[in-house]
Amino acid sequence: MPYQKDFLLKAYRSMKTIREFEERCVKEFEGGNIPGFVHVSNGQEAIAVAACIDLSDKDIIGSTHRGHGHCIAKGCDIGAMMKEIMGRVTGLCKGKGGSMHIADIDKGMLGANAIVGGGPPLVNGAALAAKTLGTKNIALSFNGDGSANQGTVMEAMNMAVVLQLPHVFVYENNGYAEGTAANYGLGCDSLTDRNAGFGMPAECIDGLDFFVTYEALKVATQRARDGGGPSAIEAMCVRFDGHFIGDPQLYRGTNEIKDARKTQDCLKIFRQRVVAEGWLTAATMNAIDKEIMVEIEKAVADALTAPHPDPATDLMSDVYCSY
Amino acid sequence: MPYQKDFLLKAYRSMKTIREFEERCVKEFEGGNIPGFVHVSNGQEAIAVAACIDLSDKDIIGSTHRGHGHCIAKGCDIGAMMKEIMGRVTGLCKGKGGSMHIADIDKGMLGANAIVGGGPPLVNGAALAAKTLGTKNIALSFNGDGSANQGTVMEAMNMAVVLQLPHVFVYENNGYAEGTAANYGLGCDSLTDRNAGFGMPAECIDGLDFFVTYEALKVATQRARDGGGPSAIEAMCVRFDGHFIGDPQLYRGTNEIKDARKTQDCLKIFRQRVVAEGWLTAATMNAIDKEIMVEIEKAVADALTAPHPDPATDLMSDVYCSY
Amino acid sequence: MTNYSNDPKIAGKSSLKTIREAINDALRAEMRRDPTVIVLGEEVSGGAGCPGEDDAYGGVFGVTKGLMPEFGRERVIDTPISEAAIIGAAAGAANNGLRPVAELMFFDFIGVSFDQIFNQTAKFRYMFGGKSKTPLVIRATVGGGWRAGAQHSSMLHSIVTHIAGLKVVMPSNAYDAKGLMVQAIRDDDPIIFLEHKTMYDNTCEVPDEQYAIPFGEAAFPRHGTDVTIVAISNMVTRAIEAADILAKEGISCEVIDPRTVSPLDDEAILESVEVTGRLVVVDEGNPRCGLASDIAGIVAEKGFHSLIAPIRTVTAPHTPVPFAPELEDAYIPSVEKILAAVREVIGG
Amino acid sequence: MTNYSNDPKIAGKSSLKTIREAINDALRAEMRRDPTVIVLGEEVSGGAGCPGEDDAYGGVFGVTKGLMPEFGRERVIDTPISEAAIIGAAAGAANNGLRPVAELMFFDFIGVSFDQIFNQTAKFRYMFGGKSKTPLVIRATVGGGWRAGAQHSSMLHSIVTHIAGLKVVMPSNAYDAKGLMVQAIRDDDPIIFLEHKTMYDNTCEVPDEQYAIPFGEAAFPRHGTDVTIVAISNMVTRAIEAADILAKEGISCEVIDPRTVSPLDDEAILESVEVTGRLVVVDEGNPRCGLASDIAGIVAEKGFHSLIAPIRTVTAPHTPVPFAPELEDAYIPSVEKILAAVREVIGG
Ligand SMILES: Cc1ncc(C[n+]2csc(CCOP(=O)(O)OP(=O)(O)O)c2C)c(N)n1
Ligand SMILES: Cc1ncc(C[n+]2csc(CCOP(=O)(O)OP(=O)(O)O)c2C)c(N)n1
Ligand SMILES: [Mg+2]
Ligand SMILES: [Mg+2]
Repeated sequence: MPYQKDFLLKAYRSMKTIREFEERCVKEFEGGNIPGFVHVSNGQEAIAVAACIDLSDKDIIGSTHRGHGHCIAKGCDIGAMMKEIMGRVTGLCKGKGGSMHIADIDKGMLGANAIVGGGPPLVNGAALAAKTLGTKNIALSFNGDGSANQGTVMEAMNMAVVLQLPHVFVYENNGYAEGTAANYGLGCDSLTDRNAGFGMPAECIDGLDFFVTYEALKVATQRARDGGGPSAIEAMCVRFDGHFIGDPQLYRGTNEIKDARKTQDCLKIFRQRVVAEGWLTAATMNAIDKEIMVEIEKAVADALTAPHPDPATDLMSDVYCSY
Repeated sequence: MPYQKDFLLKAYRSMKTIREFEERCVKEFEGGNIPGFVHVSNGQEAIAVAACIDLSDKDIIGSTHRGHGHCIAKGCDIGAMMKEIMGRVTGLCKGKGGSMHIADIDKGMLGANAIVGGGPPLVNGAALAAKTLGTKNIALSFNGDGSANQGTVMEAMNMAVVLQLPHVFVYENNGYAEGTAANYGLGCDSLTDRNAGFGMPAECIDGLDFFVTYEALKVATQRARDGGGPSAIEAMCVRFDGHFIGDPQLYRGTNEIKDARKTQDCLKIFRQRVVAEGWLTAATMNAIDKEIMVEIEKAVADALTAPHPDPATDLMSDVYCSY
Repeated sequence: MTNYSNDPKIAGKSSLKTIREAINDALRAEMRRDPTVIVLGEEVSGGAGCPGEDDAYGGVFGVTKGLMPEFGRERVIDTPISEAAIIGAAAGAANNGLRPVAELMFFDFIGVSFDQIFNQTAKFRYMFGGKSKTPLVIRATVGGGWRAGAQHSSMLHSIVTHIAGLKVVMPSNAYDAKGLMVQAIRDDDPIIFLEHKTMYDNTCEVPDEQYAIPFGEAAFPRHGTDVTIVAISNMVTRAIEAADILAKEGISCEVIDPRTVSPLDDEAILESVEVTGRLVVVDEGNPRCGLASDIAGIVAEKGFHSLIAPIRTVTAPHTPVPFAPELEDAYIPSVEKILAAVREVIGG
Repeated sequence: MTNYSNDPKIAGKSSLKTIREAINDALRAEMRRDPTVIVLGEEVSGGAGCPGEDDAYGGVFGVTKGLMPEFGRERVIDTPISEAAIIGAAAGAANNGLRPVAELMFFDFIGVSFDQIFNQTAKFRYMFGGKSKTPLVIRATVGGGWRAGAQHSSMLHSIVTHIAGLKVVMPSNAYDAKGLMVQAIRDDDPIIFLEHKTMYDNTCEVPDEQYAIPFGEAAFPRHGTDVTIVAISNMVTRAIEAADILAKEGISCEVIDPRTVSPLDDEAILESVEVTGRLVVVDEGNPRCGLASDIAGIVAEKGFHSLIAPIRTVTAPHTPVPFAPELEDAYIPSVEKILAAVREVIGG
């Protein structure tokens, strides 16, 4: 067996937690319990988990507007996350951030980012700190097919090469940027070829396959840790839901999502593989599923009863360390 | 003879005018007659002229902080230019722009740009107008090896491909961005490979050779005019002077400039070629030289006696069409 | 939800319209009238390159819906996520014969496009010695109330008001939105047109015909003699609400809606303060170097002798916009805060 | 050229230093003291990858000269021309254990890096519920006088002052520049440190030792009782000059240099106006939503009852910065204009 059982269990648990967390977010949003704009990442779990599973809390990730999965994969507490997403004062960011700005510095999660392309320059900074301080930590940014076209992202790629920063650029190519096709927004035929043009190793992989993604990330991460500089990995995947919760998705093909949920579900693909290989049993995974449902139920119940922030004390605090 | 004599005379006159104009700017700056920051382009004349010689006034160029050569190549009046650079009210921009913001809309010169990377997005706009209005005009941006790393430039490249804009991106790679080597600032080994990654035809050529540059530009320009979309041309060249007038250039190699002026002078290369081929005689060109010296002398003399702007009328005007 | 329009002059056919519809109206009719008007931005149509329906969004708030089916993708252009390139393309096109209406979706995205706005677009005409014009409209949503958090809820109009060369337009109702958009498109200068995202569904009577509202002319949704309240964008509704409450207490408030903050109709404000002697300025923007203190400063300089009480500004606090609803509600100036400010200046 | 320092408290060895030297001093000593302090930006050393000399520039104004030879390229980092990536790298590093001093060369370049400044750096702490700190200094040159034209001469401090989460520091002399830079580096919040490009050669006595000047504490280069003049950055010199001329005419001016505009020492200003009853604010920035009207607005609100005359602001006009020397000189507030404003408020 090429993978430790613990590793496989952790991977599965993490992916499944993301899936159920996101599906529940949709429900809670529709039930009026979550305010604001919420972007869920179900369908893309394999990439988040493959990218983060080997990282320590000192390795830094930078995320996007679609950040829940990255948080969970990086080890953020789902209870504190749900509270944050519901705007409670006991949330990860005291309710000040919300879904689009959720962060957990203690876990090396440098924040979702509601500005497309906002993250990679910052992740360069985390990588620069690691390099300057000689910590051997690495940094990793999540990007989309759409954010790839933001100037800040391209600048960050070039700078990462120039300064040989330990920064892995992960591109989750889910085929869409809101309601615009990836291959419309990207003028080039291949994002990976474009990435390679920046002077870093670049690869395009099947992001629905956890194992393929994990192996590619492992090489890139190790390269970064060994001082070999940045890499770019484009992971092809599918967005199971709308751009935001509530998106009518008129731009998608007939049955596109239904079909994808059937045949392009990274969780199903994972389960099939590990069962076929005899690495894990369905029963084991079903048991994990149950645990997760309980955890999420609890996260939601706790969040729903968690205290709200108090404008008198919370509105004006945390702007500065001192002023 | 593959080129018309008139064409060759025009090319030579234009390049030589740039050379002498720039050398004179250095003198006038040192003599205290030109205020501000001035970036001269001597050494790079072949590219400016090869790029602009076939363009009409309706074809638009966007330039950089190093814009005098592009102006002259595009047909701007050197008298009005010198006045502008000296800050006179009869200058091209009434003395409000100066060297770094010199522009001449009537000649299709959309402005120097003191913001590195500021031009290409705007040139996309000129190209978009041409495309939308069906004029068959094209647009061309000048870029540097350094500005290539500005996000705005990369965004502009992608958008030009997506919208199939008639925009030729010319990169003048003179080896330096201020005091930083091109191959330091560019993380990639080849800017042209990176440009190609954006999904447009990209080529690297000898920008010291007028004819090579002209032929490459001709293809790219024609492609744009025919609806074939953008191209990128990286023209290798040499900056004969400092980044700005007064730059001590400590970062350059011993004898680097002296040697370049001897062996990498695009004007000398042009003269040698046309004489060797029997296309033009040295005498003809020497006669042009004299005419140019007279013209520049006159431009300077006129500029030095030209009226200054009057704060009472000129400071507050031209901010808005109406307010 | 306001149903007020300010000084509407309605002749001929009209109907109840939302701000969304009013702006859509203006865009559509101008595009019909003038083939050089184009619309560009992210998802202004939506569905580009996708297997499903075209015009899937018509802008994320649906403001440009229906334009692409009528005018085609050549004039209603979906772009990559490259705001600097969007503004640049619009500005460059404006200098070369088009009248582009570019959308920034959220005005918070000026961060990634600011150079093209303030160093290029705004300065062209001046730098070129008056030899160019840049008839460009940049549309964007501003403001809080959507629980969209710190990076999607800012106002930021004060920042563009600071920039010479830009005009800044902030309608407070559907009637004005239409007339100001028509003017914006026909205007030869670059316009920042800011739509408060909580107001899209607000309705009022809007004429069917096209009409242009000149810039720099304030509207007076309420006339009064005790206190002048200057409010902008969504704050106009709240100022009116406050004024109506105070009217019942016998306090007569003049509510002034500048409609454009650059140019600003400072004469209207100064004349009103001449009568009332008291000024309250209400703005959802942040306080430091913001529009509220700008107006306060102007009056303290040019209208000082009219003043009989301290000027009061009612603004958001000096903080980013918080996510949690309670915090965001406390962040945005409320009717209560306006009432308190007016009572203070009446008292003191 | 000013030779003044404001309230310097000099003990121990000192020498006459330029602002350039004073800032270099501060950087060098802090880098020696704290290995987490790094410097990054374009040409902060210069010569990267080149055949000739290293440290060829030390910043285009020479402010960081000599740091690279002492601390190496690992801590004095030349970057590509990618301002968004520079600020991002600095902010991300600041969140992860470094104390970066990033240089923007010309503050006009906030246009291409503004998102990283205002949406990221400034908001981290708030969005993250207070769980992060971003000890980052962004240095940049501001202002006119170099005939550098519209895109290299702006002030723009009012724009960052508007942004909650940033602190904005604007020294007017070498003594303050050193102490404020030391404080900026040691401070745990993101700092915008703005150096007026005409002032680098201005000298005054500067102590050899390191000292930190707290933020939010104004200096009083002149004490007086008739008029309060608030001036910032290079305008302090001109305000002092005006005050000294007026003193001879028997008009006693208090000149206040806030030194940091965010936080602003409004108490100092209000207390002074309590005595003088008159306020003139001088700022090279543009007038609309600028620092001058900001301060005017604050005083019109909190110090109204002290005022006995209209507030006067002396600023640049609402135009871009022109290139021609005559125009630029007319653009920048002059001593004459300050004199006229003071005389006006004395008269009126
Ligand atoms: C600077 C900026 N521009 C536009 C947006 C609006 N927006 C949010 S997400 C998004 C699409 C991003 O697409 P992609 O990078 O592919 O990520 P995905 O949504 O597919 O995860 C857009 C346009 C934004 N938030 N920030
Ligand atoms: C946004 C911005 N960043 C930095 C600068 C300062 N600057 C002016 S020119 C220049 C170098 C440009 O190099 P390159 O593009 O190679 O053009 P070259 O000077 O070689 O013609 C720099 C860094 C600027 N003007 N604008
Ligand atoms: Mg996507
Ligand atoms: Mg160069």
